[in-house]
Amino acid sequence: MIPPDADTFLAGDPGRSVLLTIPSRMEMLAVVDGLVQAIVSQLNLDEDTAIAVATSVVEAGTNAIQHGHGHEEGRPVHFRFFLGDDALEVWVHDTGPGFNPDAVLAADPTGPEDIFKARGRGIFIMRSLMDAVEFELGTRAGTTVHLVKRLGPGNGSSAVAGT
Amino acid sequence: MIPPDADTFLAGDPGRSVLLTIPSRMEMLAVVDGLVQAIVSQLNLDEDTAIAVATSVVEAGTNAIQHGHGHEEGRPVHFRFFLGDDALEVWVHDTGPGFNPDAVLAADPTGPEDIFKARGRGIFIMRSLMDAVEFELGTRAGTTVHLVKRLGPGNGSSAVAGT
Amino acid sequence: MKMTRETLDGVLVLRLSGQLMGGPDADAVREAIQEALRQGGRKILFDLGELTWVNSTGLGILISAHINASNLGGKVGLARVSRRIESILAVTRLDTVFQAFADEETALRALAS
Amino acid sequence: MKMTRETLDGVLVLRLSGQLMGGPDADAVREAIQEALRQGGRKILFDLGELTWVNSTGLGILISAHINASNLGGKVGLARVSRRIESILAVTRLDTVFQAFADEETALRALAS
Ligand SMILES: Nc1ncnc2c1ncn2[C@@H]1O[C@H](COP(=O)(O)OP(=O)(O)O)[C@@H](O)[C@H]1O
Ligand SMILES: Nc1ncnc2c1ncn2[C@@H]1O[C@H](COP(=O)(O)OP(=O)(O)O)[C@@H](O)[C@H]1O
Repeated sequence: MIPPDADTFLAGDPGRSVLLTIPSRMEMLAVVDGLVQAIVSQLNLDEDTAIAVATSVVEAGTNAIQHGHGHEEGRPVHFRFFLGDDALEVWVHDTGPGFNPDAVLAADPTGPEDIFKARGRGIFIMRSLMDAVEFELGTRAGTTVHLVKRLGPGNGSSAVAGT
Repeated sequence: MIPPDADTFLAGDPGRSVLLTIPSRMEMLAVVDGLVQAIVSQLNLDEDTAIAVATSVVEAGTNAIQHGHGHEEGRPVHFRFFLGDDALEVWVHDTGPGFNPDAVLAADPTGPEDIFKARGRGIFIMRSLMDAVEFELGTRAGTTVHLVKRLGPGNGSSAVAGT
Repeated sequence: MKMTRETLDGVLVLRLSGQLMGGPDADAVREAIQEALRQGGRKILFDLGELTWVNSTGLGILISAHINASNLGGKVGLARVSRRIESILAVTRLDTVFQAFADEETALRALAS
Repeated sequence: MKMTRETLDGVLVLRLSGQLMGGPDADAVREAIQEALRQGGRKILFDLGELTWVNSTGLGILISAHINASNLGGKVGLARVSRRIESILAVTRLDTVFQAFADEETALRALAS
């Protein structure tokens, strides 16, 4: 995902896309979470699904601010939410140096050696709570994490069902 | 305000700017409200100030969707929040036909003849609840409403004070 | 907006939740009220306790209800008005049009009399 | 994150509210715990009842507290863990590291024994 300008917005399904841009300040994650809460409530998602999405989006935002932008607050982090019928998808984009996800994906922070480490859980959490977690690196400057939560029956009806 | 691309974001004070883009669907106003709630809570604003800002942003969004875009859901409505030390400022932008605000500004929907009308209160509400309401028309396609709420003592401390 | 309805002591009680903002919301409310008025009902109570907010288009819905009921000699009351909704009613002076009650019981007693 | 502290039955009770997410939050908690440990305290209870969420950097704060206390033979408990916080603890298996209690009273009884 590239930074959210009007063209990007219109290129997707604009009637179902919500974009958010925040400064790289950790406390802005509470603002992101507020938006996610409103979106999942709008979609009538069940509580576990709502928690999974909110927790994962906050983790992706944490990494963007911390690893992507090194807490340089003037660097914007972009979120795009796609409210599909079958899935809620989120892209989190930073303009940082990127990284090689292979080593991270192989790690298991729940093992006896790693459980007492202070770090290294973010991507594991996203992968545990979401149906798909993909990293888009290299095509444009920066890192994009693409999160997918499939919406089954019981997870609200159509995303466009309205109020 | 032009549509929020990365340049716009960086042109202001990016460490204090939050951008949101939604489809032109009325039920998305609940999503906007969720973001506003998170922002005012982040700024520790008192309840009356929080209500004034949320109510006014929802009114501006209502007009953008309804009058600006005629409920064509694919047309994005853009919100920019500027979290200043002395004021919370919001710009609400649509790409609609614009209008002449003079007649609207002269109207008083609380008079005995108008109080039973179903419409015509949006701008009056914004002007009653905010410290300043300005319309930016003509410089670019569309309408931008600029809302200003000054933050006095008791309205939270510095906007950047954090958690 | 979600709505449930019940008739209590001859008063049509409409309990709204979510946000009231025109469009489909208006149709649902208008339909419920038209039906009650056709059947001879004249008193309507909106319980707003679970409503987060109402915008100016939502206010239009409440006003239409008021006009339709008044034209037939009926009346409309509001119960459990939150601080946020109170604020938009006060600013628009619609607090002078709608009687507001702390809870449904108080409202039903007042409307029934 | 906001924090208040109190010592009850020899247990340092840290009541957190808002969101726990590293950075300045980490410093505040670490400082409170270091001070308690220096003064001979060995038992720490985090009351998370008013905490909306904790992210992975916030989990690091709780883990550091656990390690610092354990190294001195102390222990750390959690009280009033919401469903959202329970979920992140379960996924990371940190629910096997931290004892969780329904409320402060139950926690204080268990930690004091
Ligand atoms: N957006 C990102 N930009 C650059 N590096 C990243 C990004 N996200 C993750 N990483 C790298 O992957 C590692 C593992 O991330 P994660 O599992 O979230 O744990 P943690 O953030 O606690 O280290 C990070 O330490 C970092 O090196
Ligand atoms: N964003 C906008 N684009 C075009 N016209 C607008 C816009 N906002 C307001 N207007 C015009 O100003 C009028 C008054 O607006 P308002 O006070 O909000 O009341 P209402 O929306 O109920 O008519 C509208 O009827 C419309 O003609």
